[in-house]
Amino acid sequence: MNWQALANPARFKRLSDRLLPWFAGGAALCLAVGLYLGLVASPPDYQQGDSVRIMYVHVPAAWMAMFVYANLAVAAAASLVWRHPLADVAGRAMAPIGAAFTFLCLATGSLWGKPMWGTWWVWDARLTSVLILFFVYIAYMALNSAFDDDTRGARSSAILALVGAINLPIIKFSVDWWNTLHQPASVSRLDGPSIHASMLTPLLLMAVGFTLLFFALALVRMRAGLIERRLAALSYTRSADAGVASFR
Amino acid sequence: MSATLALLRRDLSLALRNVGETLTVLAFFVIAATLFPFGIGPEPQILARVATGIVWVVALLASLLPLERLFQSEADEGGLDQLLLAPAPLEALVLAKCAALWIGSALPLIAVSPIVATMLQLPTEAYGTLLASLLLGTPSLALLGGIGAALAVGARKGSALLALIVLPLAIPVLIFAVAAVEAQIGGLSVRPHLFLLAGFAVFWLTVAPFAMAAALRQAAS
Amino acid sequence: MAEFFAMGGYADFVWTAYGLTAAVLTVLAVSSVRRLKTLERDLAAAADDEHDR
Amino acid sequence: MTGESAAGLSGRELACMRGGRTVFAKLDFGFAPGDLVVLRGPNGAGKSSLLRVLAGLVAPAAGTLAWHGADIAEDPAGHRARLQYVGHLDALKANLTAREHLRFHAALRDMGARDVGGRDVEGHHIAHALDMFGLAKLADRPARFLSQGQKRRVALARLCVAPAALWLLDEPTNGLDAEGVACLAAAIADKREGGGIVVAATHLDFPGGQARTLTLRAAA
Repeated sequence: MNWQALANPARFKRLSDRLLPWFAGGAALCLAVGLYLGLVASPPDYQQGDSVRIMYVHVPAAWMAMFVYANLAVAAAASLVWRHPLADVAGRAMAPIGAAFTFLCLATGSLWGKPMWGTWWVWDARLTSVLILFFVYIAYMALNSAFDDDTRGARSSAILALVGAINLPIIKFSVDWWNTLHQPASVSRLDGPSIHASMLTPLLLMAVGFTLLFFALALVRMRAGLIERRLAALSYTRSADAGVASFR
Repeated sequence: MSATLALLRRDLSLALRNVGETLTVLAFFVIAATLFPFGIGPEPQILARVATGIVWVVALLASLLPLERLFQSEADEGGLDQLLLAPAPLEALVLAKCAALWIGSALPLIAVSPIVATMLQLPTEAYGTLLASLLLGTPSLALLGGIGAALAVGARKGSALLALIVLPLAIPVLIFAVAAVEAQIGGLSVRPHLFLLAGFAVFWLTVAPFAMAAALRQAAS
Repeated sequence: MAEFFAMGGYADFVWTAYGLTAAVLTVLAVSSVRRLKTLERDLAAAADDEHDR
Repeated sequence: MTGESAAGLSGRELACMRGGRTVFAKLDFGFAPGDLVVLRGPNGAGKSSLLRVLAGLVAPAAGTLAWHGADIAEDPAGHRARLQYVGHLDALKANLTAREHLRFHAALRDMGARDVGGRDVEGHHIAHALDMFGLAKLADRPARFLSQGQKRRVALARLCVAPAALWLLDEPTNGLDAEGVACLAAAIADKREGGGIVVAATHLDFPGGQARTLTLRAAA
């Protein structure tokens, strides 16, 4: 497998043409069944009533926020170690998707919290950690687009992504600890095996659907990114026959 | 080693000759902290409750101010190339720059923090812990700030971008620094918190030089 | 059916959450695909240009 | 010219990309000890980029760069230690004097460690460098009070405070008066006599004696 060749838009198009229908189709199927099971077939919670159905988007969105960041960190490492343009393009393509899922996790968490806590925002340990993750995504995207030279932006933000990746567990630990210091355990009761299968199935289906959707979107955006690079290069190659004229 | 020390000495003597810059940071620190009594009222009990948090948050914001120039000025003047081409490892040289930054701007800030704490009615028994938390916490901020400054070399939106990069990563330091002082006020042991702050400093001491060096190398290419 | 939409009294929160999710993801998907289409057209045009020379 | 001499600095099939654009490609050369090589070519032809590649600041997009036949990518620290680079910027701090700049540079190039037998070797080198570039009287004046040409002299005087087998100079005569150019010419002649290689990018006539010329074609 020639990785360098994948940075070629035409090659990548062939690969993504083969994969995209499966990802998009799978995402549509999983999300459709997941939505039906989550909104219709699953029982309301005995305490939270129908508001618990927000869980089926909130929790998968939270998983995606972390999953996409993990992908971002891998792309960042690849970008720094192998200096592969595909990794640069991947980072730039994935970050907005991750930020979108992170935002959705926060927004749906707030919408779930209002009826449960009686307020739109509580400094719950999980929500707070996700909020900080959202800030890291924003910093990544801001840094990525802050340079005139795209490669500079990609490399700089890749370093930030890695620094963030090693720091996020520390942030998570700190916020959890800070939270127990200031208020009793959080309202969320999603931990452990107590969750019933009729709820777990739609939850997992939505999560798989989101994951496939992420892959599909990432492929589309990476393709766009590769074409963008190619176009930028094309505007120069007309004069690329520079070199030594003479050396005496 | 001598190159690293020479860089530290040079940056410190530059800081000494540009005292104005340090004074500006200190003035920002004091003025920003003074805003809080106007914002939340001058009642001593309320102020005493939030004093630690204010001192730390404002110190965090003030520590952002000198970052923009840290590596950007080197890049603008051409000195960055000379640092990159020095035979000494770049990781050691950037550490020297961070050390100079800490001595030149964080230490003065720590020195005036008792004044700010007095104005904010911090309980007397907490001063020692406040100073200890600042002494142990600000090295992490200087190193984190160094990462941000190195990443942002040549970027279009300098200062706002730096805040965006550095502040989220600084939250653990803030949490445990404030917790240390509150533990002191609450009559609990402060040692675990201070140990943890020292741990963060060691952590960033090992991570930051590599991140900064990598960022600067690619900034020059 | 009305009972389904009422969501046991939590209709505002549940449907806003789902609506927002659908909206954000749709906007992301549509804008990504649109940008790809535009860029593919530009690339084809640029390639033609190159060919003509 | 290529390949026949392993001594010195040689490039093979060198290429440089900046921002997705090819600056130069398929560049072959061999610079021998004692050579003065003048890089020529119009603006944008890649003179500065080539110097940065030679310095190891920019990795070549393709090809190899070798010193005495050994790939410099294998030993970047060793390459850094053997070269001195003067960019088109002077790298001066407004509040430091010429002497302080040179003292710092000597320390940065790790000269401080070579004080043998308690003699101030470093101070001797610095005094010599200041003399060489006619800066003796200006030595203790902060850089902000120096003229453009005087600043350039300080930047160039750095070359003489630490040993290096390879000098890379980007438009070194910029802002220099006739006397300054003569100082530079003498420094270059000295270096060449000692077997050093000097590579300079310029668009003007260049001092320093018999030179070889590498002309880069415009990329525009």
